Amino acid sequence: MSELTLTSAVVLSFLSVAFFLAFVRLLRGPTLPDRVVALDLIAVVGIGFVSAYAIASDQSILLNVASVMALIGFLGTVAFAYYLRRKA
Amino acid sequence: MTLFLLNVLLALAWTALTGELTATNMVIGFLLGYGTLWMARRADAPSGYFKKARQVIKFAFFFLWELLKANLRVTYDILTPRHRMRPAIIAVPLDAKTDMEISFLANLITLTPGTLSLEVSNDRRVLFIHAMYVTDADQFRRDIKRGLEQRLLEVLR
Amino acid sequence: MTSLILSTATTYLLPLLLLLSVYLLLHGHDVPGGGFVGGVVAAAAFALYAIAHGVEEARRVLHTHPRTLIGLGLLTALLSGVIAFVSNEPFLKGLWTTVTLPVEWKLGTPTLFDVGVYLVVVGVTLMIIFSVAED
Amino acid sequence: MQTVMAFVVGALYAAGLYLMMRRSIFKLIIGLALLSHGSNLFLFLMGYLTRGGPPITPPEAVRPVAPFADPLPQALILTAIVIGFGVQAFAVVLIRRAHETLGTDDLDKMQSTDVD
Amino acid sequence: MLIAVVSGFVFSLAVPLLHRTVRNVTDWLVVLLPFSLFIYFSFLTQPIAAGGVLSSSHAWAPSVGVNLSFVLDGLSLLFAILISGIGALVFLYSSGYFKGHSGLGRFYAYLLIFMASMLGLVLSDNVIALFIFWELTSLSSYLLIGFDHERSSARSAARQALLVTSVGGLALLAGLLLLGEAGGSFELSQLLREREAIRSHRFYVPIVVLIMVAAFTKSAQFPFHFWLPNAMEAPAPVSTYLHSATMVKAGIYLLARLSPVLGGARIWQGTIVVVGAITMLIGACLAIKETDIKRILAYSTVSILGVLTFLLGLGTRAAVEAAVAYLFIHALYKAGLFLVAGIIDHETGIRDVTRLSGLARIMPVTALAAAVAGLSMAGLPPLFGFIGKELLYTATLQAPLANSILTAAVLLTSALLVAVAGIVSLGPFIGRTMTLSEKHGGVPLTMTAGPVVLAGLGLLIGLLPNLVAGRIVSSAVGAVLAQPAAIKLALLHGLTVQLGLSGLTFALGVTAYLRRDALRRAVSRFDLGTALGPAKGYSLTLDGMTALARLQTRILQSGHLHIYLFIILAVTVGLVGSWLVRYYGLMRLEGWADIRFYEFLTALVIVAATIVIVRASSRLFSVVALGVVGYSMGIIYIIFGAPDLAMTQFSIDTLTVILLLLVLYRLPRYARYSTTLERLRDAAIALAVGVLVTGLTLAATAVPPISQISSYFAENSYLLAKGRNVVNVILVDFRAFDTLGEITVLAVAAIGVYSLMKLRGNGSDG
Amino acid sequence: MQDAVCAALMIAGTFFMVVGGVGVIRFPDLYMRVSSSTKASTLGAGFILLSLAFHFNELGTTMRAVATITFLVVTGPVSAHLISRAAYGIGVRLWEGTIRDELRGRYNPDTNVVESVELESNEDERPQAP
Amino acid sequence: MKVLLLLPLLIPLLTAIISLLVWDRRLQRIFGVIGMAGLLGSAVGLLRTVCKEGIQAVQVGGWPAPFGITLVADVFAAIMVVMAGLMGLAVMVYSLTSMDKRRESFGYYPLTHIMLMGVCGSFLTGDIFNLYVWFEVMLIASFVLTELGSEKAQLEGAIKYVTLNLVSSALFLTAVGVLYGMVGTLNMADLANQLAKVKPSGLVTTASMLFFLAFGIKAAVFPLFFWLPASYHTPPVSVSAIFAALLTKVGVYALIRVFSLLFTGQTAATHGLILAVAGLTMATGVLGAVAQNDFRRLLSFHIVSQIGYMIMGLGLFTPLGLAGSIFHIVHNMLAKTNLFLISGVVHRVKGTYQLSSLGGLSRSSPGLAILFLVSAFSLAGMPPLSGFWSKLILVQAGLQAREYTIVAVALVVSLLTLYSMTKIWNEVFWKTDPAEGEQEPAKTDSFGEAESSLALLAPIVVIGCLIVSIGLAAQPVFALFEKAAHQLMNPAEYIRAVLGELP
Ligand code: NA
Ligand code: NA
Repeated sequence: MSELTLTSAVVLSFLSVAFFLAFVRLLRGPTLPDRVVALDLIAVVGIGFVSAYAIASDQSILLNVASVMALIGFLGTVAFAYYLRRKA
Repeated sequence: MTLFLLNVLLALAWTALTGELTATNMVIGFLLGYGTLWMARRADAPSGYFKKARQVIKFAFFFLWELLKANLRVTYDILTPRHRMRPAIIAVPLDAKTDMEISFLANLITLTPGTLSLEVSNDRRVLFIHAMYVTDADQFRRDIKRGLEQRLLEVLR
Repeated sequence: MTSLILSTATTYLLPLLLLLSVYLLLHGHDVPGGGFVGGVVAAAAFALYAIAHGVEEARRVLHTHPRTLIGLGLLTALLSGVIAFVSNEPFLKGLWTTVTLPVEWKLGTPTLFDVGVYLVVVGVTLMIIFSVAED
Repeated sequence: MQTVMAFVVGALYAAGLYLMMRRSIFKLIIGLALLSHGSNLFLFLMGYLTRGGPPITPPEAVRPVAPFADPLPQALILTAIVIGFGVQAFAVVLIRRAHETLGTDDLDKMQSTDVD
Repeated sequence: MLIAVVSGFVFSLAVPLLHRTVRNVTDWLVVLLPFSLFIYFSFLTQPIAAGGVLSSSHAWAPSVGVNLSFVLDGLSLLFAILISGIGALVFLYSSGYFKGHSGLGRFYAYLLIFMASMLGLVLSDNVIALFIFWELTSLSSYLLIGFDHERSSARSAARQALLVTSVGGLALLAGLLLLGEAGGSFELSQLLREREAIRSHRFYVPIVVLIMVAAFTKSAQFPFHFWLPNAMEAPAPVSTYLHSATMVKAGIYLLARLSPVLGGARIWQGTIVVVGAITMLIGACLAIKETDIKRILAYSTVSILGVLTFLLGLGTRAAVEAAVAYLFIHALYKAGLFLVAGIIDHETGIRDVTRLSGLARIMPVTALAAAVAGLSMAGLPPLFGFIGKELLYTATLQAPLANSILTAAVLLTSALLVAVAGIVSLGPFIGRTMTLSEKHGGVPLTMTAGPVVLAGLGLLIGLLPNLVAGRIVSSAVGAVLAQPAAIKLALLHGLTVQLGLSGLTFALGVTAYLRRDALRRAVSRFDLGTALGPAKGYSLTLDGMTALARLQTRILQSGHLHIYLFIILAVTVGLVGSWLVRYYGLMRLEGWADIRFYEFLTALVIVAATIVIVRASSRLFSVVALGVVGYSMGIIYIIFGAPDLAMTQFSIDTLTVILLLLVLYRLPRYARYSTTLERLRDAAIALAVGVLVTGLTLAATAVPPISQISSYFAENSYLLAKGRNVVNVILVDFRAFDTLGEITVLAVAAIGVYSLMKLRGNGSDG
Repeated sequence: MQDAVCAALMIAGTFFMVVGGVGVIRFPDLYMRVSSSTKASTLGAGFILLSLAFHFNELGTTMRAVATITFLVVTGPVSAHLISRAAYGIGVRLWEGTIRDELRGRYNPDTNVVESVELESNEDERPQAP
Repeated sequence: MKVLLLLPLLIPLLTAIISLLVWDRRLQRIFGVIGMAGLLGSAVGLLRTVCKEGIQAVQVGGWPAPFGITLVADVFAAIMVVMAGLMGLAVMVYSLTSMDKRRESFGYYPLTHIMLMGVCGSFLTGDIFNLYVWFEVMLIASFVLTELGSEKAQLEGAIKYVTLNLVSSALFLTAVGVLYGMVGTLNMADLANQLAKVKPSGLVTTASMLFFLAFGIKAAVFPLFFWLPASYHTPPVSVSAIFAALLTKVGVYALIRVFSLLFTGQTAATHGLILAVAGLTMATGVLGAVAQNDFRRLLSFHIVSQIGYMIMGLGLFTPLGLAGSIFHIVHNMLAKTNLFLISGVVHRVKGTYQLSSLGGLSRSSPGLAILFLVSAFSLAGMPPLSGFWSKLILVQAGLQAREYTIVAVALVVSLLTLYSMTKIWNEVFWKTDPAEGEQEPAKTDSFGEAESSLALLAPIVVIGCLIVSIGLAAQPVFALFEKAAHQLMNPAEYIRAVLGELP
């Protein structure tokens, strides 16, 4: 169990780095779709983070959160695309 | 289809019998059920189920292989300092006809690293793909049609 | 937004999402979820449908006016609280009964209350999104 | 971490309020959203941060395994978030409608109800 | 006595309706009420004079010490007789004056309210009840002065009278409440017993000042005298009743009533004497200056009110005697003259004395009554006025201080008033006969009755002064002095100094009358400042207040939302911050060590995204960044054991983003509206609030609490509430009531959005 | 054994996510960044969810994990498609090294109509009118 | 009869639900009135029970206090609920004629009911977070009512109203959080017990400042009142009227509740502050009114000014002072609502709220004129109307507490109130109508023609009669308020009713 805990601690840190990288892209843009892609990635990394955290803390129920995030992140991206398309 | 359902029922029966409600046990049950059904199949009443199952598995392995190949290429490109890509947007004519077929194909293309389904023409006859490693446009078109599209349509039709 | 790929995907996603929403609603008492999140997921499903196929179509699939859902939801929540009056208990007192269907199913007024929340959330979210999107 | 988050809360309040003091109606809305994030996080901190255990009773147990997070602030925040969402949704549409009807997004041009 | 007071109020409710249905009967009914009251009070003179005191008490609001307790003693009886008696005549007069006027019913109602209030005022033993009636007289006088409300001068005069007397009213309230505090009761009869305690109480000076302000405003004393002449916008019956006979004397009544309790001290005496004397002189001078007959009468009233005031201030037995007698006398002749003025105005439409002449031939009865009243005013024997003047001089000559100055002042005033008497009661009736524009049908009997009766009474009492001396004047004087007094009045006392002074007065007065035009010019040139001073002060006060109000409103209610916010935040920082700073020591910044990398990075992203939002130049960028804040908060919630919260946060956040996107493309691009300075200012206050909240967080959780509530929830959520997810159990069971409210909010928000989007076009407002 | 598989899957997932993150930073245009991010969403999240399923090894959890993976696999490419399509619609530039663009001129942003291309490899007959 | 505590919440909710489900304008009108009558009936029943049997408490959900949410009704709360029901019914009947069809079709009636639900919930709850929830219910309904109709001025006013009230909500939530962070409970009775134990008490006072700000904004005290004059005059008059009757009073109620139950540790500081704010509120509010030339704006500023009197008694913090505050609240609800309703009738007859364009109404509508006079003079504290008594009591309480400055301010402000009331009277009723020549001569029918609708006038007449009756029968009314004040000053009874006999 302790190895897995250690692994998950490392994994969580790396995931947060991925999270941060995506955020950097979000800052840099330059176009709105770039930022939206970054936001989408942030949501997905978030799903990964939650799943990894579920393993780390041995809470299977966090999977529910991941499921909802998957759906919700998708909806957000679709909405942005809808907006851009409508604006075009 | 009925055979598939039967297979699922057999898997459920297995898990109930063993009393171990885990995913692993469920998969074992499914495989055992498949074997049972395969052995119990009757030569005089051929079913598409086993053929389809083989096709699906074949296609899955094909796709996973493609996925891995492409992935390695893109990952390598990302992690090494110099970019090697030759991106292009290529129009690929479609043989896929139904919504289901077109979407399935487009999504699989997008799932493959390095390619991205950008647009479908309004008459649904052309798929525009953004690809990162294009040496020759016509070659790319052929790869898509012969590789992914053909195999996919085999499974779906 | 006319995207063949989106509308096809949505057609298949809608039932999946509704299933998820019901799961969240019914299991919310024991695991993360509940009427609110369940309702949002259900509403998101219809919102997705509205984006892919248009608001008109989504209204048709929903069958009722969102406002009716809100009313029904509030009514359900209110009823779940008022039931307690029958047995001379205070408002919103949780009353439980166990129904033995194929599996044992505990049923209580708090569940009913959560159903009310679910309906209200679906109705509200859709009423807002539909009326803004139709503009 | 409690201390770090206290500063995050402060930042959210400050940013939210600063944006609300801008003259563009859209910034007002964004500011409101940040402010509501801030007060939710504030409430969360009031239960004191506990890592790991959500307040959920595992199967075969009759109470959550300690240490678990304080459930009450969570419930309060949930209520507050949802209320905040309702109010914000209304405010967003209100502002959109106001802009459409009044023809400006400059809050300083909206004085007719105060000044004769 | 309750019936005597209340009947007027009750009747006033019925009168407008009655007047609409049975007009002629109503005219008589309204006269009947004051007349029967007059009879009632007249019959009481005997027992009261015999030293009896009538009282009755009815609880009203005993918890706050307010009772309808009435006491009838000599002083109140004198007033009650004047109020009911002159009231009856005025009602009678009004029926003629307003014949055919559609508002007569309303007029009767107002007048009845006034009469009842006035009776209540003079009969009340409870000072709060007295105050209530006092205010009601102000109120009814407002309505009466403004009766002719289509004229803007009538409206503003009514308002002026109301405001000036209300200043006094408020002072009275404060004074009486303090008096109650000091004396331990609101009943006058009780207070009288506590007078020593009151005089030595630390509230004594404030009480005296406040009571005097009340009395001076009501009785038009300098510098509040200006409202009275302006109130001549009122119809003649009103001027007669309110502005000469009764209401303006309420202040005098108050001073008389309270002098046993408060009197004696230097501040009381000195101030009242000085103010009264100044008022007396100024009133007389201003009366000479005027040409409008009603304004002349008004100023002469001011002058007499000054006389009464300073007499009460002197407080000697002779002075009180003179005051009581003069009050009675003045009520008779001035009411008569006002009624006459009303007749003149009514018949000719002219009130300018320089244009009036020869009316004696047109209205002989009126002229006769005017002449008799005028003689009383001038203080000639054998009229009651003469007796008054004698008493007046007696009082000044016996004054404990400055008697020569006072006597001189009274002499001057009286002489001027003689001239005034000539101007108003002689001038219009003699000389060349005027030609009246329309056919004149003779003055109706209802209108002449009043002046004739009043003038006749003046003559009668002058001849037989002891008709009233023993019964009314003595007991009134006794009440003021708080000791029994037996007074004999006589027309002639032989050759005394007073008689000489009276003669001198008359001689000077006649001279002044003959040279009235020159005098008028002289006074006009001379006393501009005094005339305009207080009146100008009033208008300056009003203008100043309006200007201040405008300025304040412009500053506070500026219409700038960001300024509103700024002020609110500044107050927040000030109030909360000042307290928090005192407890700064409580905040601990430990816990820095217990930070994990991914937690810190997530927190960093929240802050960074927040900064991005603040600095974003595009709206969409800020929406995207807002999404990041939401997601990161969700991660924080996950890490610290709040999966439900995370889920909800993600869902809500996405819904918000969707909503923003849906409305966004209708909104314009970001514009920078504010200046750098404004931005810095706002940033400073926003940061201050941020620091404050951080400090609060640290302070409030300095000791991590063990919440009993939460432990209970965790302990019982599965066992009692049958749910494993404690948060959800709280939401749908332990605190389901909150959730019920929450979904109601959502429902309303949806209706709101729906109406905003779908309800178009302009609706009628109503 | 189970833990080892679990850890391996988790590490693999994390690896893809980090790579996706780096790709999003490094790739020069939007379309390539989309490619990179989609990979993270499908492979990265997929692996970690698989790891989760293995770790807990309960039927319910596994089924939900599989459902979530399915959901991600379906929605990932759809959102990639939608966003890049929208980006093309509003004229987000391709990298200057892009060798050809066969969509250019065939998309009309005002009508949202995408014209077809006549290519010889259309094997079948024309589709029936809808 | 514990259900009586719930009915004031459940009846409006049920009415709103039925309206939502039916959504027919005509039926909504009927349900609207029936629902309000039911609310008033249950409120009166509650008040009677509370007076007879003492403070009533009910544990919602059956969870014992302090764990669940408790509803509590002391005399003060019950009085407020009765007033809410009364004002609700009056305005609802008035709306039958005055509200336009468009607004009626977009949920005016259910919105009003939900607002009343929020108001009653705020009065009755014994839980600080639950109070937040009911505040929000009330607020969101009022937001929608403010904008309903989407006219220019409404939208403009609504933005300010919404923004500033949301800031207040955020402060409120922060304040609740601080309390929870300090003592870990939300039940107000329990909080009263726990906060008394917190050392040092200065931290509690810090929290109390947050509450003061949050409720101060809602109550519209100086210098936090900006939202009110910016928005109250923009919606239809029946909405203004119900707002004037209820919303700020809920803020005042909350101030009184927390500063008599929870924050009594450092009264010199806290209540001194309240007293100072009271004075400034009276003064700035009335000066604001003096500057106005629009009927409803003038009335709106007066709301602010009168709030000063309401919290003056709290600042004095004596039984008499609190009784005065309660008296003033009740009186002001009646008088101010009636004035708004009258302004609506005037607007209906003349089509404007501008004082300069109005006139002639004392001749054309003498009945209305009398009703105005009664309400206006009552507002100015003229005897023997209701406003006189509250002024008298407050001034008396102020003198007893030796707070002479506030007494002076209160008196001067009442003079200025009288000034601005006579301004309206002079302009609207006495002055001749500037447009008289252009129209047909005004009718001398006692209520004019357009106003002859019974539904429009009945509420005004009834409220007018109440103002007079309270003035004449001040003793029983005051005795009730005294009882309420006594309960507020002695929270032990409240705490016992909620928590039971436990120590
Ligand atoms: Na791809
Ligand atoms: Na319950």
